[in-house]
Amino acid sequence: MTGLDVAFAAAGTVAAASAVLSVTTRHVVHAALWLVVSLGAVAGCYLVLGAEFVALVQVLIYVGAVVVLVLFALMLTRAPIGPNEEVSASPLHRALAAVLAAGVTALLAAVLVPLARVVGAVRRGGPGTTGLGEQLFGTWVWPFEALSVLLLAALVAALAVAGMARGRGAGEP
Amino acid sequence: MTEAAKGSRAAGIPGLVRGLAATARTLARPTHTSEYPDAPPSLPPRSRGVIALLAENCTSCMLCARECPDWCIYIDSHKETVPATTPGGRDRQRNVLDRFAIDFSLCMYCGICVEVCPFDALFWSPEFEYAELDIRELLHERDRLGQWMATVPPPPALDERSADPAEVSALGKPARAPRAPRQAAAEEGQA
Amino acid sequence: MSPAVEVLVRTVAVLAAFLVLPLLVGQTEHKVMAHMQGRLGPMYAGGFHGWAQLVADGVKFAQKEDVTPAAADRPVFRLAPAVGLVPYLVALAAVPLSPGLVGADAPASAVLVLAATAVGILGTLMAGWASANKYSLLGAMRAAAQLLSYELPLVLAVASVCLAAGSLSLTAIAGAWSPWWLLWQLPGAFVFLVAAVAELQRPPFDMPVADSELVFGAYTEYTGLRFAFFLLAEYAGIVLMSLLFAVLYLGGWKGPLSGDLGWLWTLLKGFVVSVLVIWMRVAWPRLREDQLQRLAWLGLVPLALLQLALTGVWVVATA
Amino acid sequence: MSPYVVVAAVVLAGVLLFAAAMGARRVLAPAAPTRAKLATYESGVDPVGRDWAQTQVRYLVYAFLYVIFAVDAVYLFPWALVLRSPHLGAASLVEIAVFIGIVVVGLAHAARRGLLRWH
Repeated sequence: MTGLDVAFAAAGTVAAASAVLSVTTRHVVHAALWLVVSLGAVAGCYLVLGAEFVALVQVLIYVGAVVVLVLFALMLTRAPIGPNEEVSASPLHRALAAVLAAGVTALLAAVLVPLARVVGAVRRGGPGTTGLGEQLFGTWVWPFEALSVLLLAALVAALAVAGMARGRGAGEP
Repeated sequence: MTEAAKGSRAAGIPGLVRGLAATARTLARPTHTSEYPDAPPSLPPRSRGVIALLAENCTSCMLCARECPDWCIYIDSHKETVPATTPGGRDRQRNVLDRFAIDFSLCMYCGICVEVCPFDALFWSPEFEYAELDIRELLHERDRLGQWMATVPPPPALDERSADPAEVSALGKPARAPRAPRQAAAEEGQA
Repeated sequence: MSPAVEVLVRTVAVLAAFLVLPLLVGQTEHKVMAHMQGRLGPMYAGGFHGWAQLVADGVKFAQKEDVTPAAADRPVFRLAPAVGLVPYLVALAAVPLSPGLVGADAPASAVLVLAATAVGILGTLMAGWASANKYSLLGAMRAAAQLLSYELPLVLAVASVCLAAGSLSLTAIAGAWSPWWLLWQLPGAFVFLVAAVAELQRPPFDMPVADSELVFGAYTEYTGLRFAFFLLAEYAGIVLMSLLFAVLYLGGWKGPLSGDLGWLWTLLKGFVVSVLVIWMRVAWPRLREDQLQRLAWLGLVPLALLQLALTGVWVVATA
Repeated sequence: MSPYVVVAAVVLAGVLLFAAAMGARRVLAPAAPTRAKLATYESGVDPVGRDWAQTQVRYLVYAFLYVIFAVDAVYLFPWALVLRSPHLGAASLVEIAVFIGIVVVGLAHAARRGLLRWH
């Protein structure tokens, strides 16, 4: 066991544990905050593997933007303090979800654990940030450009779905 | 320097620059702070600090207590009979002040009590350093109120061309003509 | 030096800077603001011109009762100051004072700083929501909307500098700096400065804590040491943003006699920027909430994009 | 040694600082809660309603815009590293211009619909 192994295992454990807490808590906002911990721990995993830029982007985008958006949506619509019965699933649903989650976990573990044995100890590596840029702007240009269209579509659609792009004029408050 | 200000009003940027200039100019000048605990403040005339009581003048008429908007003046008195000074005369009664207290935790320094007092028993003193750690200590009793009298400034000088006060003009009156009968003059003087 | 000792020394140094520099800026603010308003400011604590005022304040805060409102969400409420504070500590660790003097010289330290400050938003949101106070919630909403809106121009401005230097490391960026950048990166510098002041929620961008409307925004319910931590975060933020501005736009340690005393240049430049931030607070009135958002999206973002285009075209043309 | 070890240590130091300060507070600060002290502070008036209230949904627009643009902006950082490379530089300039140009249409859309204007 190297130091990297320990660090990776610690980050992974935190990520998994906070993810479980995130889906089991009855407090809506707590769930989002546990998600922050989970995503941050995943960033830690990336960092241990040497993908510095990806880890920082994970923090900047997922923690700094996506979770904030989630919190925003929660706090603007319905987020009283305390456990929220309205959004709690019934025991049957919960049992089903647990079975399903356990199944997916088992499936993923069956695929990934043998791979881990092949790879062995955690190693740092990968192309680095410059390599990332070269790949992105050289090899993967078309997906990259398509992404901008996707983002545009997402923005327009999100504004439309949220009912904020009022085309009916400024009569509304 | 802000875009919004730029868009909405032409005065935006000059206004912001003027703000910076004004503060910078003040920074360069010496301050005009009065360093109060180290240097005594120069209070303007007729400052309202605390209310002083000249108990000898008080007749317990209760006007001040009744006019006080927040009822912070407490007066207790009793009547005493003064025996007649001349044989066959009537006994007279007079009020004797037992307690006079002002609760400065309630006082709002309106000065109505000072104004309404018909016998000049209440005065404004500029003394303001009577803060207390316990709010109950702000209830100043008669003795304390009397002590403030020492700090009451003399009344301000009259304006240059104002008429003399009645007392002064009375003193300045020419002496009575000596011809007049003594008795009549005495009666006139009493009237 | 063994690695463990080195890590310890660096951490302690960063912590010391984090605890000392904000106090310096705070005391400067006390004094500069007072004199700009014709006052003297604190004069007693510590003797000479009240130099120890903020230390005294810290002692006072530690002795104050720490109240958690009955309606509050206790764990979130109590944790929020830490979430607001630690990101600035991390960001400060990545800012170099001179090529050799930096807590953690990460290869992508510019992005690290941006990512860390982005996490700070969470502290405000947590504080506002967990206070169970409608003013606090509204303040947190305003704060988060403002921080998000101004984070973007900040990211774009930093990206432009990274582009100009061809590196993501703050050390390398300041190394590539030349006086010509003062003109070339001027729009970016303007965008960065405005966005940084807005990120700090300092006047004229203090709508989220507008006292006349929201008491003290998300921090209304906080008392004692937890409140002090939010204040410390604000001043640490001024230190961070000023030093960043000095490193990104003013060349950091570059200057006459910068051989061994380069770090002094960085600190000096950063100090000048923080005085500028204080000056803005004294001189200018508060922006309204909608003006804030319009300024960010229709003023700063397009300007930052123009700066990016300028930088990109220039770099390609001269490469 | 990776600089991120220092970053991790600094995070730990920050947590320790907070914990130590809270410990000091526990020792130094008084604790005398009363009902009035623990009540929600609404400028001295008795609190009205519950702990949470609906606020303006228009703040969500900015969060939406930021998420989209932040995803957009992070691609600028790898670009900064390849802009000077002889075979990618000019091409990447065009690529990023197209990329950002498309997303800016979204900002224009939001502005045109009056989302950035307060009603």
